[in-house]
Amino acid sequence: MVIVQAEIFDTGAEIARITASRTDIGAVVTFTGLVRDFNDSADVQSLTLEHYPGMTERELEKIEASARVKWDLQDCLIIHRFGKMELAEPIVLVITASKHRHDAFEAAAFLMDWLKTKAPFWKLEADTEGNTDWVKERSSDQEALKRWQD
Amino acid sequence: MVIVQAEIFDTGAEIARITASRTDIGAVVTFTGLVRDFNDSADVQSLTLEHYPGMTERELEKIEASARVKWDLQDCLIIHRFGKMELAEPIVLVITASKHRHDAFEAAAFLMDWLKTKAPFWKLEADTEGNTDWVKERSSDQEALKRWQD
Amino acid sequence: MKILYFAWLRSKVGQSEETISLPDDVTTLYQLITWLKTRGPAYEEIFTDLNVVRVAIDQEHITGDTTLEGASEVAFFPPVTGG
Amino acid sequence: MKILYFAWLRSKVGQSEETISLPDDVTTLYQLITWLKTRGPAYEEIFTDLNVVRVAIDQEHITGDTTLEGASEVAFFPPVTGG
Repeated sequence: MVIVQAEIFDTGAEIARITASRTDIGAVVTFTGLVRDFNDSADVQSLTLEHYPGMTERELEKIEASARVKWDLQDCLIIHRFGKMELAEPIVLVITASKHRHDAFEAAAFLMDWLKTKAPFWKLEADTEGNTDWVKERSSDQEALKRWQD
Repeated sequence: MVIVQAEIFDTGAEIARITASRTDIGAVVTFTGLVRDFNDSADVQSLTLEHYPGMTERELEKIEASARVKWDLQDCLIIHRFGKMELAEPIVLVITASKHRHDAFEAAAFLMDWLKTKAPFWKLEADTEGNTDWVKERSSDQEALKRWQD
Repeated sequence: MKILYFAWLRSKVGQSEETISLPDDVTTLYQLITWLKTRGPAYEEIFTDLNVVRVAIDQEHITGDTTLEGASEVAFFPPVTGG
Repeated sequence: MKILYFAWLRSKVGQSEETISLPDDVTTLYQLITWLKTRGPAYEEIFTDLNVVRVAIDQEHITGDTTLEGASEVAFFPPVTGG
Protein backbone atom coordinates (compact mmCIF):
# COMPACT_ATOMS: atom_id res chain seq x y z
CA MET A 1 0.00 0.00 0.00
CA VAL A 2 1.12 3.54 -0.77
CA ILE A 3 0.17 6.59 1.31
CA VAL A 4 1.32 10.14 0.52
CA GLN A 5 0.31 12.46 3.33
CA ALA A 6 1.27 15.63 5.19
CA GLU A 7 0.61 14.18 8.65
CA ILE A 8 3.19 12.50 10.87
CA PHE A 9 2.99 8.71 10.93
CA ASP A 10 3.77 6.25 13.69
CA THR A 11 6.06 3.39 12.70
CA GLY A 12 5.02 1.18 15.61
CA ALA A 13 1.31 1.56 14.82
CA GLU A 14 1.94 0.67 11.18
CA ILE A 15 3.91 -2.46 12.11
CA ALA A 16 1.06 -3.49 14.42
CA ARG A 17 -1.48 -2.97 11.65
CA ILE A 18 0.50 -5.10 9.19
CA THR A 19 1.18 -7.99 11.55
CA ALA A 20 -2.20 -8.03 13.33
CA SER A 21 -3.89 -11.44 13.27
CA ARG A 22 -1.43 -12.91 10.76
CA THR A 23 0.63 -15.98 11.47
CA ASP A 24 2.43 -16.30 8.14
CA ILE A 25 4.91 -13.45 8.61
CA GLY A 26 8.37 -14.38 9.84
CA ALA A 27 10.24 -11.15 9.19
CA VAL A 28 9.32 -7.48 9.29
CA VAL A 29 11.80 -4.84 8.19
CA THR A 30 11.10 -1.15 8.62
CA PHE A 31 13.00 1.83 7.36
CA THR A 32 12.19 5.22 8.85
CA GLY A 33 13.82 8.32 7.40
CA LEU A 34 14.05 11.31 9.76
CA VAL A 35 14.93 14.98 9.36
CA ARG A 36 18.43 15.34 10.73
CA ASP A 37 20.45 18.39 11.59
CA PHE A 38 22.89 18.46 8.75
CA ASN A 39 22.63 17.64 5.12
CA ASP A 40 23.74 19.94 2.31
CA SER A 41 23.38 22.96 4.56
CA ALA A 42 25.45 23.21 7.72
CA ASP A 43 22.48 23.42 10.06
CA VAL A 44 19.13 22.26 8.84
CA GLN A 45 16.24 23.48 10.93
CA SER A 46 13.35 22.27 8.84
CA LEU A 47 12.65 20.59 5.57
CA THR A 48 9.85 21.16 3.09
CA LEU A 49 9.06 18.45 0.60
CA GLU A 50 7.25 19.41 -2.55
CA HIS A 51 5.64 16.61 -4.54
CA TYR A 52 3.66 16.06 -7.71
CA PRO A 53 0.18 15.05 -6.53
CA GLY A 54 -1.13 12.21 -8.62
CA MET A 55 2.15 11.34 -10.27
CA THR A 56 3.86 10.70 -6.93
CA GLU A 57 1.24 8.13 -5.89
CA ARG A 58 1.34 6.45 -9.32
CA GLU A 59 5.11 6.15 -9.27
CA LEU A 60 5.17 4.80 -5.73
CA GLU A 61 2.49 2.26 -6.57
CA LYS A 62 4.52 1.10 -9.58
CA ILE A 63 7.66 0.57 -7.54
CA GLU A 64 5.75 -1.22 -4.81
CA ALA A 65 4.39 -3.58 -7.48
CA SER A 66 7.95 -4.18 -8.75
CA ALA A 67 9.16 -5.04 -5.27
CA ARG A 68 6.31 -7.51 -4.84
CA VAL A 69 7.33 -9.20 -8.10
CA LYS A 70 11.05 -9.31 -7.29
CA TRP A 71 10.68 -10.60 -3.72
CA ASP A 72 8.32 -12.87 -1.81
CA LEU A 73 6.44 -10.34 0.33
CA GLN A 74 3.44 -10.94 2.54
CA ASP A 75 2.87 -7.22 2.76
CA CYS A 76 4.46 -3.92 1.81
CA LEU A 77 3.75 -0.37 2.92
CA ILE A 78 5.21 2.94 1.80
CA ILE A 79 4.26 6.15 3.60
CA HIS A 80 5.82 9.33 2.29
CA ARG A 81 5.13 12.74 3.76
CA PHE A 82 5.10 16.08 1.97
CA GLY A 83 5.02 19.66 3.26
CA LYS A 84 7.02 21.13 6.11
CA MET A 85 8.81 18.90 8.59
CA GLU A 86 10.77 19.86 11.67
CA LEU A 87 14.01 18.35 12.93
CA ALA A 88 13.69 14.73 14.10
CA GLU A 89 10.30 14.27 12.46
CA PRO A 90 9.79 11.19 10.29
CA ILE A 91 9.73 11.74 6.51
CA VAL A 92 9.38 8.35 4.94
CA LEU A 93 8.49 4.85 6.07
CA VAL A 94 8.92 1.55 4.29
CA ILE A 95 7.69 -1.68 5.83
CA THR A 96 8.23 -5.05 4.22
CA ALA A 97 6.85 -8.28 5.65
CA SER A 98 7.93 -11.68 4.40
CA LYS A 99 8.35 -15.29 5.38
CA HIS A 100 12.12 -14.85 5.09
CA ARG A 101 14.39 -12.11 6.32
CA HIS A 102 16.38 -11.71 3.11
CA ASP A 103 13.31 -10.86 1.07
CA ALA A 104 12.23 -8.31 3.65
CA PHE A 105 15.68 -6.69 3.88
CA GLU A 106 16.33 -6.62 0.14
CA ALA A 107 12.92 -5.26 -0.77
CA ALA A 108 13.14 -2.50 1.84
CA ALA A 109 16.63 -1.45 0.71
CA PHE A 110 15.53 -1.50 -2.93
CA LEU A 111 12.46 0.63 -2.21
CA MET A 112 14.51 3.17 -0.26
CA ASP A 113 17.18 3.41 -2.97
CA TRP A 114 14.39 4.06 -5.45
CA LEU A 115 12.55 6.54 -3.23
CA LYS A 116 15.78 8.51 -2.74
CA THR A 117 16.43 8.82 -6.46
CA LYS A 118 13.24 8.45 -8.44
CA ALA A 119 10.24 9.50 -6.40
CA PRO A 120 8.83 12.88 -7.46
CA PHE A 121 9.76 14.81 -4.32
CA TRP A 122 11.91 17.92 -4.04
CA LYS A 123 13.57 18.99 -0.82
CA LEU A 124 13.80 22.57 0.38
CA GLU A 125 15.98 22.97 3.46
CA ALA A 126 15.77 25.90 5.85
CA ASP A 127 18.61 26.72 8.25
CA THR A 128 18.48 28.39 11.65
CA GLU A 129 18.67 31.84 10.03
CA GLY A 130 15.72 31.19 7.77
CA ASN A 131 17.75 30.75 4.57
CA THR A 132 16.25 28.20 2.24
CA ASP A 133 17.95 26.06 -0.34
CA TRP A 134 16.74 23.45 -2.83
CA VAL A 135 18.69 20.24 -2.21
CA LYS A 136 20.81 19.00 -5.11
CA GLU A 137 20.57 15.54 -6.58
CA ARG A 138 23.28 13.32 -5.14
CA SER A 139 25.38 11.04 -7.32
CA SER A 140 25.86 8.61 -4.40
CA ASP A 141 22.12 7.99 -4.45
CA GLN A 142 22.18 7.33 -8.19
CA GLU A 143 25.03 4.87 -7.65
CA ALA A 144 23.03 3.11 -4.94
CA LEU A 145 20.17 2.53 -7.35
CA LYS A 146 22.39 0.95 -10.00
CA ARG A 147 22.91 -2.24 -8.03
CA TRP A 148 19.24 -3.17 -8.52
CA GLN A 149 19.34 -2.87 -12.29
CA ASP A 150 19.33 -6.14 -14.19
CA MET B 1 22.49 -2.25 23.83
CA VAL B 2 21.70 -5.92 24.28
CA ILE B 3 18.66 -7.26 26.13
CA VAL B 4 17.88 -10.96 26.56
CA GLN B 5 14.46 -11.39 28.10
CA ALA B 6 11.43 -13.68 28.29
CA GLU B 7 8.90 -10.85 27.97
CA ILE B 8 7.36 -9.62 24.73
CA PHE B 9 8.82 -6.37 23.43
CA ASP B 10 7.21 -3.56 21.47
CA THR B 11 9.12 -2.48 18.36
CA GLY B 12 7.39 0.91 18.15
CA ALA B 13 8.23 1.74 21.76
CA GLU B 14 11.87 0.79 21.21
CA ILE B 15 12.13 2.99 18.09
CA ALA B 16 10.64 5.87 20.07
CA ARG B 17 13.14 5.36 22.87
CA ILE B 18 16.10 5.38 20.46
CA THR B 19 15.06 8.44 18.47
CA ALA B 20 13.68 10.51 21.37
CA SER B 21 15.21 13.99 21.59
CA ARG B 22 17.90 13.22 19.01
CA THR B 23 18.32 15.24 15.83
CA ASP B 24 21.37 13.49 14.39
CA ILE B 25 19.64 10.31 13.22
CA GLY B 26 18.63 10.20 9.56
CA ALA B 27 17.81 6.52 9.18
CA VAL B 28 16.33 3.89 11.46
CA VAL B 29 16.10 0.28 10.34
CA THR B 30 14.29 -2.33 12.39
CA PHE B 31 14.10 -6.06 11.93
CA THR B 32 11.46 -7.95 13.86
CA GLY B 33 11.44 -11.74 13.73
CA LEU B 34 8.08 -13.38 14.45
CA VAL B 35 6.90 -16.93 15.12
CA ARG B 36 5.25 -18.10 11.92
CA ASP B 37 3.12 -21.10 11.22
CA PHE B 38 5.50 -23.25 9.29
CA ASN B 39 9.17 -23.91 9.57
CA ASP B 40 10.71 -27.37 9.77
CA SER B 41 7.47 -28.82 11.04
CA ALA B 42 4.33 -28.60 8.95
CA ASP B 43 2.32 -26.67 11.49
CA VAL B 44 4.16 -24.85 14.21
CA GLN B 45 1.97 -23.89 17.13
CA SER B 46 4.58 -22.55 19.50
CA LEU B 47 8.30 -22.16 19.79
CA THR B 48 10.53 -22.49 22.82
CA LEU B 49 13.96 -20.90 22.74
CA GLU B 50 16.56 -22.21 25.08
CA HIS B 51 19.61 -20.04 25.65
CA TYR B 52 22.87 -20.02 27.56
CA PRO B 53 22.44 -17.32 30.22
CA GLY B 54 25.58 -15.27 30.51
CA MET B 55 27.22 -16.51 27.33
CA THR B 56 24.30 -15.36 25.19
CA GLU B 57 24.56 -11.78 26.46
CA ARG B 58 28.35 -11.79 26.08
CA GLU B 59 28.16 -13.02 22.49
CA LEU B 60 25.45 -10.53 21.55
CA GLU B 61 27.43 -7.69 23.08
CA LYS B 62 30.51 -8.71 21.09
CA ILE B 63 28.63 -8.74 17.79
CA GLU B 64 26.98 -5.41 18.56
CA ALA B 65 30.45 -3.96 19.16
CA SER B 66 31.60 -5.39 15.78
CA ALA B 67 28.68 -3.78 14.00
CA ARG B 68 29.48 -0.44 15.58
CA VAL B 69 33.07 -0.73 14.30
CA LYS B 70 32.09 -1.78 10.77
CA TRP B 71 29.36 0.83 10.27
CA ASP B 72 28.68 4.40 11.36
CA LEU B 73 25.86 3.88 13.86
CA GLN B 74 24.30 6.44 16.15
CA ASP B 75 22.65 3.67 18.12
CA CYS B 76 22.09 -0.06 18.04
CA LEU B 77 19.71 -2.29 19.99
CA ILE B 78 19.31 -6.05 20.05
CA ILE B 79 16.45 -7.63 21.99
CA HIS B 80 16.25 -11.41 21.94
CA ARG B 81 13.62 -13.38 23.77
CA PHE B 82 13.92 -16.84 25.30
CA GLY B 83 11.31 -19.24 26.65
CA LYS B 84 7.97 -20.15 25.12
CA MET B 85 6.47 -18.05 22.34
CA GLU B 86 3.12 -18.43 20.62
CA LEU B 87 2.35 -17.97 16.93
CA ALA B 88 2.77 -14.38 15.68
CA GLU B 89 4.69 -13.28 18.77
CA PRO B 90 7.95 -11.39 18.24
CA ILE B 91 11.17 -13.30 18.90
CA VAL B 92 14.00 -10.96 18.04
CA LEU B 93 14.42 -7.26 17.38
CA VAL B 94 17.34 -5.40 15.86
CA ILE B 95 17.29 -1.63 15.57
CA THR B 96 20.07 0.32 13.91
CA ALA B 97 20.15 4.11 13.75
CA SER B 98 22.56 6.00 11.56
CA LYS B 99 23.08 9.22 9.66
CA HIS B 100 22.89 7.24 6.42
CA ARG B 101 20.51 4.54 5.29
CA HIS B 102 23.14 2.15 3.94
CA ASP B 103 24.91 1.87 7.29
CA ALA B 104 21.60 1.21 9.03
CA PHE B 105 20.50 -1.43 6.48
CA GLU B 106 23.84 -3.22 6.28
CA ALA B 107 24.38 -3.33 10.02
CA ALA B 108 20.87 -4.68 10.66
CA ALA B 109 21.24 -7.38 7.98
CA PHE B 110 24.67 -8.33 9.33
CA LEU B 111 23.38 -8.60 12.90
CA MET B 112 20.44 -10.74 11.83
CA ASP B 113 22.63 -13.07 9.76
CA TRP B 114 24.83 -13.47 12.82
CA LEU B 115 21.95 -13.94 15.25
CA LYS B 116 20.47 -16.67 13.03
CA THR B 117 23.72 -18.63 12.92
CA LYS B 118 25.90 -17.86 15.89
CA ALA B 119 23.83 -16.71 18.84
CA PRO B 120 23.57 -19.36 21.56
CA PHE B 121 19.85 -20.10 21.16
CA TRP B 122 18.19 -23.40 20.39
CA LYS B 123 14.70 -23.71 18.99
CA LEU B 124 12.17 -26.29 20.06
CA GLU B 125 9.03 -26.28 17.90
CA ALA B 126 5.70 -27.72 19.02
CA ASP B 127 2.99 -28.60 16.50
CA THR B 128 -0.78 -28.61 16.97
CA GLU B 129 -0.67 -32.18 18.30
CA GLY B 130 1.86 -31.36 20.96
CA ASN B 131 4.81 -33.05 19.26
CA THR B 132 8.06 -31.22 19.85
CA ASP B 133 11.15 -31.13 17.71
CA TRP B 134 14.55 -29.46 18.04
CA VAL B 135 15.11 -27.35 14.93
CA LYS B 136 18.12 -28.31 12.81
CA GLU B 137 20.86 -25.91 11.80
CA ARG B 138 20.24 -24.58 8.31
CA SER B 139 22.98 -24.39 5.71
CA SER B 140 21.27 -21.42 4.01
CA ASP B 141 21.83 -19.43 7.20
CA GLN B 142 25.51 -20.37 7.27
CA GLU B 143 25.79 -19.25 3.63
CA ALA B 144 24.17 -15.92 4.49
CA LEU B 145 26.78 -15.25 7.13
CA LYS B 146 29.67 -15.87 4.74
CA ARG B 147 29.13 -12.67 2.83
CA TRP B 148 30.20 -10.61 5.84
CA GLN B 149 33.53 -12.39 6.25
CA ASP B 150 36.57 -10.42 5.19
CA MET C 1 -2.83 22.25 -22.10
CA LYS C 2 -1.80 22.33 -18.43
CA ILE C 3 1.84 23.16 -17.69
CA LEU C 4 3.23 22.40 -14.21
CA TYR C 5 6.44 23.62 -12.58
CA PHE C 6 8.02 22.19 -9.45
CA ALA C 7 10.74 23.18 -6.95
CA TRP C 8 13.13 25.89 -8.17
CA LEU C 9 11.52 25.99 -11.60
CA ARG C 10 8.27 26.92 -9.88
CA SER C 11 10.03 29.56 -7.76
CA LYS C 12 11.61 31.17 -10.84
CA VAL C 13 8.48 31.12 -12.96
CA GLY C 14 6.45 32.37 -10.02
CA GLN C 15 3.59 29.94 -10.48
CA SER C 16 3.05 26.21 -10.06
CA GLU C 17 0.56 25.77 -12.86
CA GLU C 18 -0.76 27.50 -15.97
CA THR C 19 -3.16 26.54 -18.69
CA ILE C 20 -2.10 27.57 -22.18
CA SER C 21 -3.37 27.22 -25.72
CA LEU C 22 -0.54 25.92 -27.86
CA PRO C 23 0.21 27.73 -31.13
CA ASP C 24 -0.51 25.46 -34.09
CA ASP C 25 3.17 25.05 -34.94
CA VAL C 26 4.03 23.71 -31.48
CA THR C 27 3.52 19.96 -31.71
CA THR C 28 6.54 18.47 -29.93
CA LEU C 29 8.12 18.81 -26.51
CA TYR C 30 11.20 20.68 -27.79
CA GLN C 31 9.00 23.06 -29.73
CA LEU C 32 7.03 23.69 -26.54
CA ILE C 33 10.22 24.48 -24.60
CA THR C 34 11.48 26.76 -27.38
CA TRP C 35 8.14 28.55 -27.43
CA LEU C 36 7.96 28.86 -23.61
CA LYS C 37 11.44 30.49 -23.63
CA THR C 38 10.05 33.36 -25.74
CA ARG C 39 7.57 34.22 -22.99
CA GLY C 40 10.01 36.06 -20.74
CA PRO C 41 13.36 36.01 -18.92
CA ALA C 42 12.17 33.62 -16.17
CA TYR C 43 11.24 31.01 -18.80
CA GLU C 44 14.46 31.71 -20.68
CA GLU C 45 16.37 31.07 -17.44
CA ILE C 46 14.74 27.82 -16.34
CA PHE C 47 15.29 26.22 -19.74
CA THR C 48 18.90 27.42 -20.21
CA ASP C 49 20.42 24.11 -19.11
CA LEU C 50 18.13 21.27 -20.08
CA ASN C 51 20.44 18.80 -18.33
CA VAL C 52 18.94 19.91 -15.04
CA VAL C 53 15.31 19.84 -16.16
CA ARG C 54 13.15 16.71 -16.09
CA VAL C 55 9.88 16.33 -17.95
CA ALA C 56 6.73 14.29 -17.43
CA ILE C 57 3.87 14.17 -19.91
CA ASP C 58 0.59 13.07 -18.40
CA GLN C 59 2.52 11.98 -15.32
CA GLU C 60 4.95 9.72 -17.20
CA HIS C 61 8.68 10.50 -17.31
CA ILE C 62 9.91 11.50 -20.77
CA THR C 63 13.44 11.54 -22.11
CA GLY C 64 14.23 13.16 -25.43
CA ASP C 65 11.81 14.84 -27.77
CA THR C 66 8.32 13.51 -28.30
CA THR C 67 5.01 14.51 -29.78
CA LEU C 68 2.52 16.40 -27.66
CA GLU C 69 -0.41 14.92 -29.53
CA GLY C 70 -3.09 13.88 -27.07
CA ALA C 71 -1.13 15.23 -24.08
CA SER C 72 -3.08 17.20 -21.50
CA GLU C 73 -0.45 17.84 -18.82
CA VAL C 74 3.26 18.66 -19.16
CA ALA C 75 5.36 19.01 -16.01
CA PHE C 76 8.86 20.47 -15.68
CA PHE C 77 10.96 19.83 -12.60
CA PRO C 78 14.54 19.41 -11.38
CA PRO C 79 16.04 15.97 -10.72
CA VAL C 80 14.10 14.62 -7.77
CA THR C 81 15.78 14.64 -4.37
CA GLY C 82 13.72 12.00 -2.62
CA GLY C 83 12.57 11.43 0.91
CA MET D 1 34.01 -28.17 37.36
CA LYS D 2 30.56 -27.22 36.12
CA ILE D 3 29.29 -29.08 33.04
CA LEU D 4 26.31 -27.64 31.12
CA TYR D 5 24.11 -29.30 28.50
CA PHE D 6 21.70 -27.52 26.17
CA ALA D 7 18.84 -28.44 23.82
CA TRP D 8 18.70 -32.11 22.83
CA LEU D 9 21.90 -32.90 24.68
CA ARG D 10 20.19 -31.69 27.85
CA SER D 11 17.06 -33.75 27.07
CA LYS D 12 19.10 -36.93 26.57
CA VAL D 13 21.31 -36.47 29.62
CA GLY D 14 18.27 -35.51 31.65
CA GLN D 15 19.88 -32.55 33.38
CA SER D 16 21.02 -29.11 32.37
CA GLU D 17 23.93 -28.82 34.75
CA GLU D 18 26.15 -30.94 36.94
CA THR D 19 29.20 -30.26 39.05
CA ILE D 20 31.89 -32.90 38.83
CA SER D 21 35.34 -33.51 40.21
CA LEU D 22 37.64 -34.43 37.36
CA PRO D 23 39.84 -37.50 37.71
CA ASP D 24 43.51 -36.50 37.78
CA ASP D 25 44.19 -37.97 34.34
CA VAL D 26 41.50 -35.83 32.66
CA THR D 27 43.26 -32.61 31.69
CA THR D 28 42.01 -31.88 28.15
CA LEU D 29 38.62 -31.47 26.50
CA TYR D 30 38.84 -34.75 24.55
CA GLN D 31 39.82 -36.59 27.71
CA LEU D 32 36.78 -35.07 29.42
CA ILE D 33 34.46 -36.24 26.63
CA THR D 34 35.99 -39.73 26.67
CA TRP D 35 35.55 -39.89 30.42
CA LEU D 36 31.96 -38.58 30.31
CA LYS D 37 31.07 -41.33 27.79
CA THR D 38 31.95 -43.96 30.38
CA ARG D 39 29.27 -42.60 32.73
CA GLY D 40 26.28 -44.20 30.97
CA PRO D 41 24.41 -44.79 27.70
CA ALA D 42 22.96 -41.25 27.55
CA TYR D 43 26.47 -39.75 27.65
CA GLU D 44 27.70 -42.38 25.19
CA GLU D 45 24.87 -41.35 22.86
CA ILE D 46 25.27 -37.57 22.95
CA PHE D 47 28.97 -37.80 22.18
CA THR D 48 28.66 -40.42 19.39
CA ASP D 49 28.90 -37.87 16.58
CA LEU D 50 31.08 -34.98 17.66
CA ASN D 51 30.31 -33.17 14.39
CA VAL D 52 26.96 -32.17 15.86
CA VAL D 53 28.27 -31.12 19.25
CA ARG D 54 29.61 -27.65 19.99
CA VAL D 55 31.68 -26.75 23.02
CA ALA D 56 32.25 -23.61 25.05
CA ILE D 57 34.77 -23.34 27.86
CA ASP D 58 34.08 -20.53 30.27
CA GLN D 59 31.57 -19.17 27.74
CA GLU D 60 34.01 -19.05 24.84
CA HIS D 61 33.53 -21.24 21.76
CA ILE D 62 36.19 -23.89 21.38
CA THR D 63 37.14 -25.89 18.29
CA GLY D 64 39.51 -28.82 18.55
CA ASP D 65 41.14 -30.17 21.68
CA THR D 66 42.39 -27.86 24.40
CA THR D 67 43.58 -27.98 27.98
CA LEU D 68 41.05 -27.67 30.78
CA GLU D 69 43.56 -26.01 33.06
CA GLY D 70 41.91 -23.09 34.82
CA ALA D 71 38.50 -23.81 33.29
CA SER D 72 35.51 -23.67 35.59
CA GLU D 73 32.61 -24.21 33.15
CA VAL D 74 32.34 -26.50 30.13
CA ALA D 75 29.16 -26.38 28.02
CA PHE D 76 28.02 -28.89 25.37
CA PHE D 77 25.31 -27.98 22.87
CA PRO D 78 24.10 -28.59 19.31
CA PRO D 79 24.76 -26.09 16.52
CA VAL D 80 22.75 -23.02 17.47
CA THR D 81 19.52 -22.37 15.58
CA GLY D 82 19.12 -18.69 16.29
CA GLY D 83 16.19 -16.41 16.78
